Amino acid sequence: MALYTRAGRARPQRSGFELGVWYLMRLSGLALFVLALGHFSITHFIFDPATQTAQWIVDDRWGSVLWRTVDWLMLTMVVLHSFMGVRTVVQDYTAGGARTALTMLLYVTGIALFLMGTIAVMTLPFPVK
Amino acid sequence: MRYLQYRGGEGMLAWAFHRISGVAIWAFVLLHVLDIWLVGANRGLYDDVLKLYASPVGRVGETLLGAALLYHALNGLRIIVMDFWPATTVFHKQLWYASWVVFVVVGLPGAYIILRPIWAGVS
Amino acid sequence: MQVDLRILRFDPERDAAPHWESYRVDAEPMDRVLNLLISVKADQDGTLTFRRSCAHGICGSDAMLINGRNRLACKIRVDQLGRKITVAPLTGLPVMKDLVVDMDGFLAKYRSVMPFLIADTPPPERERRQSPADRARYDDTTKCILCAACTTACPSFWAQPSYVGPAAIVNAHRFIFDTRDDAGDERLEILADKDGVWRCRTIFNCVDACPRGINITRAILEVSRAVVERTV
Amino acid sequence: MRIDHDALVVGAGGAGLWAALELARAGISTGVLTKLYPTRSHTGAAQGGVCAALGNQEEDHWEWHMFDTVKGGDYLVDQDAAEVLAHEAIETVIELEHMGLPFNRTPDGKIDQRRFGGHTRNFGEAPVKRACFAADRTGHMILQTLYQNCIKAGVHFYDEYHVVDLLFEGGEGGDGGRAAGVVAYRIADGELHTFGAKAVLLATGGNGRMFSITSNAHSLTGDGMALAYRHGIPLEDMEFYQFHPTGIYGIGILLSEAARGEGGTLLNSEGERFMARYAPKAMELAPRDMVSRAIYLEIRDGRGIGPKKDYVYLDVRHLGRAVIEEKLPDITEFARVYLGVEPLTEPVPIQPTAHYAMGGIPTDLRTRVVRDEMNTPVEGLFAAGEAACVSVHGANRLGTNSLVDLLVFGRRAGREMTAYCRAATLPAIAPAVEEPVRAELEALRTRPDGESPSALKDDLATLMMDNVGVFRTAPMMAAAVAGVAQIKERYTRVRVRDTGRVFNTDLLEARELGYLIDCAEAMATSAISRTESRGAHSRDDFPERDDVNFLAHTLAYRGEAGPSLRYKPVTITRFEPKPRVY
Ligand SMILES: Cc1cc2nc3c(=O)[nH]c(=O)nc-3n(C[C@H](O)[C@H](O)[C@H](O)COP(=O)(O)OP(=O)(O)OC[C@H]3O[C@@H](n4cnc5c(N)ncnc54)[C@H](O)[C@@H]3O)c2cc1C
Ligand code: HEM
Ligand code: SF4
Ligand code: F3S
Ligand code: FES
Repeated sequence: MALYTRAGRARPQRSGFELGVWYLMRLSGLALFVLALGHFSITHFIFDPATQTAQWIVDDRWGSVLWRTVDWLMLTMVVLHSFMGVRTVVQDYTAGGARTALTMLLYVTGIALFLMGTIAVMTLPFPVK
Repeated sequence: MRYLQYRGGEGMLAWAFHRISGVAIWAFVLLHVLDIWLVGANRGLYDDVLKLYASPVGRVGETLLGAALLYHALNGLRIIVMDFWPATTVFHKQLWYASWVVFVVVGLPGAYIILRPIWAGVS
Repeated sequence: MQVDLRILRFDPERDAAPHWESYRVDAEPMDRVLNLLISVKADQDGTLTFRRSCAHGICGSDAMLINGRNRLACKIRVDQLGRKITVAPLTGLPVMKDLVVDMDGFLAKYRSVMPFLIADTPPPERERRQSPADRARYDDTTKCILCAACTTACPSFWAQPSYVGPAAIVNAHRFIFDTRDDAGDERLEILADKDGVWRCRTIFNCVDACPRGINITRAILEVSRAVVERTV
Repeated sequence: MRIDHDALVVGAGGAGLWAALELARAGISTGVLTKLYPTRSHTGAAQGGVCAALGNQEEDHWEWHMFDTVKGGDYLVDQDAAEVLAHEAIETVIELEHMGLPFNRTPDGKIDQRRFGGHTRNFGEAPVKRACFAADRTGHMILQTLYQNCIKAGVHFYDEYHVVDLLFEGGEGGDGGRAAGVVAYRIADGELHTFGAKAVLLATGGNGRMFSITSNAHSLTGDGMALAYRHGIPLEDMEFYQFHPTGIYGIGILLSEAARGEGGTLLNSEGERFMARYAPKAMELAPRDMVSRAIYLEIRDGRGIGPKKDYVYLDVRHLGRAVIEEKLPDITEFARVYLGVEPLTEPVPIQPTAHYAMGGIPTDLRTRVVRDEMNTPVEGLFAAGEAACVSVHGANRLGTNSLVDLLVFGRRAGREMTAYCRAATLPAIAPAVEEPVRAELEALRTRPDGESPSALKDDLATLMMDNVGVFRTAPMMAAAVAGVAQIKERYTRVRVRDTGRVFNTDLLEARELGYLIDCAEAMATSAISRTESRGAHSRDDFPERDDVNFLAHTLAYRGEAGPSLRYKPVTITRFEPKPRVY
């Protein structure tokens, strides 16, 4: 691809990263519309928070592969969406070194959180019925 | 801050709430993944945390969280609609009002369900 | 009627920082803020400085922050504002003096999107044909008078002055969707940059501020969509 | 600071920008100096359209356009210039389209055209669709398109540089000197800069701010005309000043003739289409001088509207929402914003408004400034646009013909200057040539006591509006001549209140007032000496046109005791003067 436009202006390096983030925010937002709102409704309207003990989660909710998958999907989406969202906020209000540092910190936290969540959802043994 | 002098309209409020709610939910997600981690790591501690969530203060907090989530989700949808059908920007205010209508219609019963145990003394 | 006019004044040769000054001015309801400024300058304080030329909303000289919103002083009437009127320079551009801001950065952004027709084919003997429908496609964005009211009303621009801003995108839109132009792709590339269209958060302050009634956000989103469509 | 270019363009309206574009494309080092950002120039305010005999809608020929221009100008037009205008209008409009101008389109994709006052088919038979337009922001689109193309061509702009003097080598401009550059005041910091160049173009626009009711921008203060005048160059035909019939009542903001072109009508207090009495064939689309006079006569005969019975109505209600909103959106908005009137349902109060200077710096067909009745050029000095007088408008300009003038002669100026620059050498500029103006400006800036320039300016504007307006008589104009002389004297004592250097608009406004006074002086004196009625110059005491004595251009030269006048013959090629009826 030509490095200059026909008007003689240097063409920007096309990375597509921001486009990716933009698209991702929309797609994950749509997914979360179902997943997060669904999750919140189930945990608050169908059941009551008080009844959702660790035992119940392990035995009932995560007793099914389907629910583990749904929860993991939600985890993925929410981590992607919210960390990329906060990245936007950080990039808006910071500049220079602080921006790089905070963004890196955010990525690291995001990955750590994603791993923790994955371990929590995926590694518990299924209950023996 | 001179920026605070600007009297933005619906669009600016919609964005400010969206941003605030987004960051708030993000903060909660941090917490929530940590507590879910406890289900595998330390069940006793998890159940203690759960009591906090189910307490009256916790319930008010959860209601606020729900409100933030609902607003953010509805406004997020509004943004996505405009992104993919730019002609709808003409109605951006109406879309915002509509999202508030849904917010109230869905949110009020929801809040009632979450908060009822406080005075019903269920927990 | 009498109007209380507060103006954020700044004279770089005298003041360390901007400060508010109050003036009482006689005004008719149909007067515009520009009339008030001119009357203050004529009768009360000749050092009051602002840009103006056409006095009817067509040259874009006198965009300023009036009662908390960006307006053209020559297009907003006293009866739309009430008896208390505050006037300050546009937010986010360097203030040169009183209500005059430095527009160079703003215009540099305008120039960065290649705001001119680029056609690869040699021009025909007569006019290039364009159907009324194709012409209508970009009509709205041809109205821009480069007053900067939109860009300086945008919180995303305040946060990151590197944002190319709504005005530049409007002017890119005007060419991207012109069937006679062949450089739409290159403009889309420029605007796909991190300081391009993605910085728009659909806040609509720009639309509210635009004295030409351009649906700026729509134009921006049409450009974003075009960027998405050519990539995805 | 000293800056050199091959060519300098003063003014970035339509005329200046096109000239700069030609120069830049030819590779001539060019600087454009403008006291406003280029897109703030008043060309952007032009609404209605730009005429060119494209024949896209109905049969049309440039000869017809030429005839209409000559007749519209009451035969004071130089016909060789009108021929150039009408002929080259076609290629310039096409070229503008190629540059990207978004003209409205016909269903088959050609440039759309509409009717405009005084433009007819077959030498006056019936109105013809000749005005090419982009909604009612044609001037805006021309200005933007030319600016865009200047950016593309890499034109060097000096934005917000106020030109305060012209430089000549080997004598004044009026006595055989050669243009050598300009002195400009940088508004941002009050620095004076000396610009040297082989060729200088004056494209500074009009001077309508000498009237109290005007469609003109605050910046239209006749700077270029006054500067040339101060250097011994005459001003041509200054008595011919156009009053546009449809200014917004009380403010003067223009409602374009396009409103009438699309079918809008004028009504008096009896609801009558009074134009039937004055121009039965052309009705509302008669030339502007006639329509303005008709409005004044209606008002004088007590058929005006309103508490003071001093306006009439422009009515577009019958055109329907579609036409009003699609083809006349801007002027509809003006009525809403500035009058609080809804044109869809209410008629709009209007009154004639000072609009356009037919006269200006005399030039020949090649845009070279000329200094006498033999058309002797001032070497290196060029002029185009409203500041110039080639004369294509004669005694009255037809609607749209100003934009055509800018385009055709702006382009010619660019080409002419290119050729000139290739042959000429850079003139020598003595050091410290800017000292006289520096002293003038410093005196103005630091004078400890005196009169306020804004009050003086109001006095001038009222004086001119009342006495050198649509109708003129000897006593009125005598009052104007005396009044201007008085104001000129008071001007020597005005005091600027802002003594700073940064963005001192107070100082510049005072400076501009000086230019207006010069133009007013030339206008009043030229007017009182023309004892006939012709085009926009309409006298109660001399109601007839006098081709025996006054088929001639006025040249006003500056003098210590007031202007002295000379006359120059009109060039007549194809059309012998005839009575002007519509
Ligand atoms: C409201 C309105 C509507 C009109 N509608 C039409 C129409 O429909 N059709 C038509 O044909 N004509 C129309 N006209 C007339 C036409 O628009 C003008 O005559 C024309 O635009 C003048 O252009 P110009 O290039 O000569 O000068 P302008 O566009 O006035 O530009 C003058 C330039 O000179 C610069 N300048 C002035 N003084 C100095 C100085 N001292 N130093 C540096 N720079 C200086 C200014 O900054 C500016 O850039 C209309 C006029 C008005 C007022
Ligand atoms: C439930 C459905 C959701 C939808 C439809 C949605 C939609 C969106 C959209 C479209 C944006 C982009 C806004 C813009 O670029 O202007 C966004 C931003 C954001 N979202 Fe969500 N979102 C949802 C849930 C969430 C959740 C659960 C979180 C947090 C965990 C979250 C956190 C954020 C954050 C922090 C931002 C950035 C805010 C900003 O840039 O101003 N969102 N959301
Ligand atoms: S888009 Fe509107 S607000 Fe922005 S610069 Fe153009 S005219 Fe001004
Ligand atoms: S205000 Fe700014 S965020 Fe977008 S919608 Fe307008 S550019
Ligand atoms: S003075 Fe021209 S836009 Fe206000």
